[in-house]
Amino acid sequence: MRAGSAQVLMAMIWRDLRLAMRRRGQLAHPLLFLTLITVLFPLALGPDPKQLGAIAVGIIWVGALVAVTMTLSDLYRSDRDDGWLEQLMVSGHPMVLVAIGRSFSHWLTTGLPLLLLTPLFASFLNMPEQLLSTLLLSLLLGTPTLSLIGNIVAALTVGIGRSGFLVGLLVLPLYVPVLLFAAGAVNAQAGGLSPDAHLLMLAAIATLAATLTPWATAAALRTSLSSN
Amino acid sequence: MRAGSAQVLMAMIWRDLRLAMRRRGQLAHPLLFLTLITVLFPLALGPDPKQLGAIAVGIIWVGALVAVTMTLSDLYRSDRDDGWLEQLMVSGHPMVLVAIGRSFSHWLTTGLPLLLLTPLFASFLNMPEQLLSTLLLSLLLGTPTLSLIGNIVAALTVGIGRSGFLVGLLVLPLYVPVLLFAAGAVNAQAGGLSPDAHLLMLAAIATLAATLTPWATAAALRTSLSSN
Amino acid sequence: MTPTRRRRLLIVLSIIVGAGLATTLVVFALKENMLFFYRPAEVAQGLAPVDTAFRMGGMVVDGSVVRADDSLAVQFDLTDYQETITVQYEGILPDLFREGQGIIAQGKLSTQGVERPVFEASEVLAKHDETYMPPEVADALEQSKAARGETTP
Amino acid sequence: MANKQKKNPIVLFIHKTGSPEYFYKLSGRFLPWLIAITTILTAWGLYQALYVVPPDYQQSESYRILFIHVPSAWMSMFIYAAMAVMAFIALVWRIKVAEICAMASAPIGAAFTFITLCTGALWGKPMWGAYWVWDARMTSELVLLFIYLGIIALYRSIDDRRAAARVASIMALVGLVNLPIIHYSVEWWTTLHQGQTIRLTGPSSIDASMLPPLIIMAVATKTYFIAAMLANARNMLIEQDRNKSWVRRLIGDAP
Amino acid sequence: MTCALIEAIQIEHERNGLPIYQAVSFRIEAGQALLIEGGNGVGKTTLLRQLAGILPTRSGRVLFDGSELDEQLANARSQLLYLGHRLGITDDLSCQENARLWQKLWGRQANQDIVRSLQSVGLMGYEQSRAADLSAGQRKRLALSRLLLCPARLWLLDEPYSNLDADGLALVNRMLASYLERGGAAILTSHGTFDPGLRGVQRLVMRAA
Amino acid sequence: MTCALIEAIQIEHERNGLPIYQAVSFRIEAGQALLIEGGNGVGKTTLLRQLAGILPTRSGRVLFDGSELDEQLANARSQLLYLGHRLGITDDLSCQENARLWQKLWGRQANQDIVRSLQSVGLMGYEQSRAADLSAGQRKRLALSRLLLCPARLWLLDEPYSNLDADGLALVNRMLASYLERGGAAILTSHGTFDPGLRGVQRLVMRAA
Ligand code: HEM
Ligand SMILES: Nc1ncnc2c1ncn2[C@@H]1O[C@H](COP(=O)(O)OP(=O)(O)OP(=O)(O)O)[C@@H](O)[C@H]1O
Ligand SMILES: Nc1ncnc2c1ncn2[C@@H]1O[C@H](COP(=O)(O)OP(=O)(O)OP(=O)(O)O)[C@@H](O)[C@H]1O
Ligand SMILES: [Mg+2]
Ligand SMILES: [Mg+2]
Repeated sequence: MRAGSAQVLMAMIWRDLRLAMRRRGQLAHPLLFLTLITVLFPLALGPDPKQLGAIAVGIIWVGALVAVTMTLSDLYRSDRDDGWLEQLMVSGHPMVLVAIGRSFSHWLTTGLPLLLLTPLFASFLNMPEQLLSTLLLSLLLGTPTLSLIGNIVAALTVGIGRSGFLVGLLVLPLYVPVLLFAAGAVNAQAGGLSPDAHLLMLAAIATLAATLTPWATAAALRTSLSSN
Repeated sequence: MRAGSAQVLMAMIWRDLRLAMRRRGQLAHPLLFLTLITVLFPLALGPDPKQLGAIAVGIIWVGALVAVTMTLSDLYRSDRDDGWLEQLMVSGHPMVLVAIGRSFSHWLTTGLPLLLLTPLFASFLNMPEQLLSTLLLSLLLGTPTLSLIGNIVAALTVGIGRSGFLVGLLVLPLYVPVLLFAAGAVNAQAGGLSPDAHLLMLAAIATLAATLTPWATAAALRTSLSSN
Repeated sequence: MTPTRRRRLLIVLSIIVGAGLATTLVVFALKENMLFFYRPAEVAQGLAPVDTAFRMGGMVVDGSVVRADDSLAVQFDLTDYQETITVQYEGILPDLFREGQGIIAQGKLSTQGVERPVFEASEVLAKHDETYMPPEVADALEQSKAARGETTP
Repeated sequence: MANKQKKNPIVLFIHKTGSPEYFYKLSGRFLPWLIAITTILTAWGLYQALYVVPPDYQQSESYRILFIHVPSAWMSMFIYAAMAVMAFIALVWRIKVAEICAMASAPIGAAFTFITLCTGALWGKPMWGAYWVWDARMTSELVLLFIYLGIIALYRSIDDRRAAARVASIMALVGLVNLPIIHYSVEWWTTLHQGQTIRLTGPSSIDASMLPPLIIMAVATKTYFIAAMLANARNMLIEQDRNKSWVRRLIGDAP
Repeated sequence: MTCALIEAIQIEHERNGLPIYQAVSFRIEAGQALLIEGGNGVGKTTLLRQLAGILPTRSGRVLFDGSELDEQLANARSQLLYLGHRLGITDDLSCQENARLWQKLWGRQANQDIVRSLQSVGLMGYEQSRAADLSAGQRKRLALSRLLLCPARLWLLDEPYSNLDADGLALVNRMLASYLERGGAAILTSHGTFDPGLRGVQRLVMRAA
Repeated sequence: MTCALIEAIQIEHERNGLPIYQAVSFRIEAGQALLIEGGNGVGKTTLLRQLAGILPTRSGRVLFDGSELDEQLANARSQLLYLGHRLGITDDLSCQENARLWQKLWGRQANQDIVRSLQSVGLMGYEQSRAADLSAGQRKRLALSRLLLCPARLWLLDEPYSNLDADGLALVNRMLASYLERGGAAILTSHGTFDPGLRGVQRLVMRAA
């Protein structure tokens, strides 16, 4: 009588996407944030195009990290406050479905839009054009990992009010490898090296994250919910 | 029989500080955030100390902006959710007291700690030492403005759930002048010019903000609250 | 197989596949060079970037160190026993900096006006190996090696 | 209930030491000894390190900081691993003592990590010419410090002690990926940080005359860790179980 | 005194141009209470929030002490206490700290000390507990203690009986009775599952528009 | 069948080492209901959350269909519906969308379509309204519709009567009666201000530890 796993997953993703549409502009938020960062940095540094171009990759990747991080503290919060997570837990469906569904919809609403608008930011920051494809590839391989790891931390802190910065503290160290390899790939390309090694590492991290993090997220959700 | 304005203000600031203590570690949060940013940038850029030193001011100021911005969406939220703001509104005390009190306690718990730890960040990022005093002065004059302006935006968005990025979008443009003059001051110093003109502008902005923003914040609070 | 058993099997399988795939990718990745780190030979062959800062590592050539009298400027040659590149630096050198010592220099290549590229270092770091021993032991080792006709690396 | 008797001896052992009262009494007996051993070993090790062992052929006297740097670097990683093992036990068998021991380890590990970073930086200035360089070894060690701090902060921000410990335990397991990165970073990437000197298997590249203080300090830091962890854990246990009968009995017994 | 403490004349509320409930009028003097009844979603909460000045009243008039509410909002507000669905409790403060804060902001009712008030709403032993750790009914009781601690001429209470046990219901009635006797006035909503059994209570049944 | 649907044997709950309530035991079979009573803060909500498997039960045993709850948590959960103080309503979805989502996740009760269920809980005309815009009582009604829409062998209801008007109370009683008749079982808390007036209802009075 109960729905199968695939159906449940679909229903949950459907809900997330519908909510993202309803809460108008939520989709646009990480984008706006990155836009502002790319605007603020030139202002703070003074517009030396060469200097700017040299640090463009850094700005875009650090910006993306921070943008994703900022979405995390709200990722499960409202579901917890209105009792929806509690209901999911009592539903008997495996929590790992919740974790997978939310990771996926989170990427769709943050990583993907960032990826799509990156060419614009890059040209704004005078990034040399031949680096664009590598940058995009690094984002394609890196942002899913950000969503997957971010979900663990969001789940761990779901029982804590005002968790914004705790989330940052917990998640950014875990994001360091992604950042290193992603920026490393583009910098290697810029220095005339092959970016392949870095990209392969990114892919490896993504695969590992995809297989392991949902379990951690599910466990974290169960534990956090039973804490009060 | 009712308490006078000064007493009410004291009571509200007392509450904010006490809550900041209770929610342990909340005080440390903007600091941790800036720490992480100062760690992430060198990682993303590759370890060229000269390049790093040149953009250190930019990183610290943009980091401070973002750190302050991230605190804003929670600034009035929990007070609204638990009905405390509603109570303050019905109390008949002028809303501007709420605005002043919150701006002040916000600066005490974000701007001030940032200011105190900046020497550490600066040396971490290889910033030339002779710039430090100007950087500190710019933070001293600039961060109160960030808190004051941030309060308006936090008040405007208090009725909106998941407002994190909307807050960022609204507030960062308002922060641009502060950023320009603050970074300008340090950059002028670095270029061998006098930073005084920029610092005076910062002081002017701060004075203006201190006199005007509390009224705007109070009006924003009243409007947001009566919208549902 | 009961549904729970089948689910468990699926879970274990997917984790094994995922971990395996990840390891393969890592193995491939580690085969490639991931760093901006060049030896003098590579620099001489023109493999190093021109505008970007990178690191160069090697040994300080015996007798090549020239210090300026009035400033902290210093010039020396760096070798990997195949090629030699001249390095210019202004600043305080680490304690371990001496002739015959391994160092890592961070900086950019300058090709202006010289036929051989000169490396302008913004930072010179000493890289020592993982060997620790008392000076007498080092001397003794030196002598016995010399007796056998070897040179210290 | 019949199947409970068939549990394997390891689980049985875990359950036995997992009884708070048993743990409290047992650890109370060990603690004075551990403290004594730690004090003696530390004094002896430092004396050896500073006055007895010969200077290095390259670094001469300043290499003596090695005898603090290396043992604490080992401990920063060892404690993390120990904490993760206890966290795993806590999550799987839900044993309170394991939860508490894991959480009691975190601040000690963070302290050792901090010492490693500081001594490394102080050592780096004269040897390499820089306090800090963003190489893989140093970055990953810094990340370790942040992970420790994150675990501590997470544990403190949840009210229910047991739930807090379980949540923080999950984080501890997640952070485990960082350990191999720290250790192998010097092999995988060309780091400024030197490679491995001391090997458990095969010859070490440190002269035998320099080894004693290192070994003494390595043992001393381990006993210190066990002592500090037990002391922490005992306090936390008493605090959490203050309304339990065994604590009441304990306090009642006390003169 | 000929003018009522609070008087509503044909007030309405509309949301996006649609009226929510049929216009209501009433008039309450010191010592009187008004019980607002009506089915779920009929507009009781909305009306109470209008009277507290949280929601605007765009048609009809509300008079406080004989003059327009809008023109002396701050004055009127300083004389009333409002208890809504959201209780106005600060979760991370203890019960006692919450109470002390209320006293500072709303003034101190003569002869009321905090510990005694908390005891009389049944929170003895919870003075130092974090408010977040209270049960649903205990939170309600804590919020009710504000009525004891702070002086006011008018109480606006939205479903004061909900979540309370039998003992709690009696408590609310006792509080109301003694307040009215002392010359206070109260407007409260309830679903009629419990009859306050007070003298001098007017009833107003609201109807959806 | 000799074993009960759900049976609790001397269960307790402790928070940071302190027991919350005095150990309770009960046993319920299909067609029976258990009414949990007790003053504010006595532990009713806590007990219900334990039975739903949200909070852990560390001393005492809970048996579901005769075997330990802990060992078949997923199975037990798939057979019960829980309605807590937090209703599990998604604010930004309409009533209908909420209901559709529940059907997808908890399965569809035979012969129940969404519009009819919403009507029978009194939300006719609100199908397309955003759930956030409902009044307190209307939200409760929306949450109750989950009981009609989704099949289950056991209902766990925390204060199902609160915030409802007289009509709403009758609705809950009707729902309960027909559910028990169809062989369902229910555990509910209430403050005794309203007597469900059902047959076969056990009562359990909880006491603070
Ligand atoms: C802030 C800078 C530094 C950090 C974060 C750091 C970190 C570490 C860590 C984590 C280890 C343990 C590695 C393992 O067991 O896998 C280690 C070992 C060691 N470090 Fe450092 N270190 C720093 C600077 C230095 C410096 C400047 C020196 C010497 C010039 C040095 C010499 C050593 C030695 C000799 C070992 C033992 C190697 C072995 O046999 O495994 N370190 N360091
Ligand atoms: N997170 C918590 N931390 C500490 N104590 C708590 C927590 N939650 C509840 N309590 C305490 O546990 C006891 C039981 O609470 P519970 O919510 O189960 O009561 P209840 O019977 O549902 O009360 P009510 O009728 O008021 O809803 C209360 O005394 C409360 O103060
Ligand atoms: N923000 C809103 N937007 C649109 N409609 C709303 C909003 N808030 C409430 N409503 C509608 O206004 C009506 C009145 O709501 P109100 O909360 O005043 O009812 P109530 O009488 O307090 O009901 P209850 O007894 O259930 O608490 C309801 O029909 C509700 O659906
Ligand atoms: Mg209402
Ligand atoms: Mg309850």
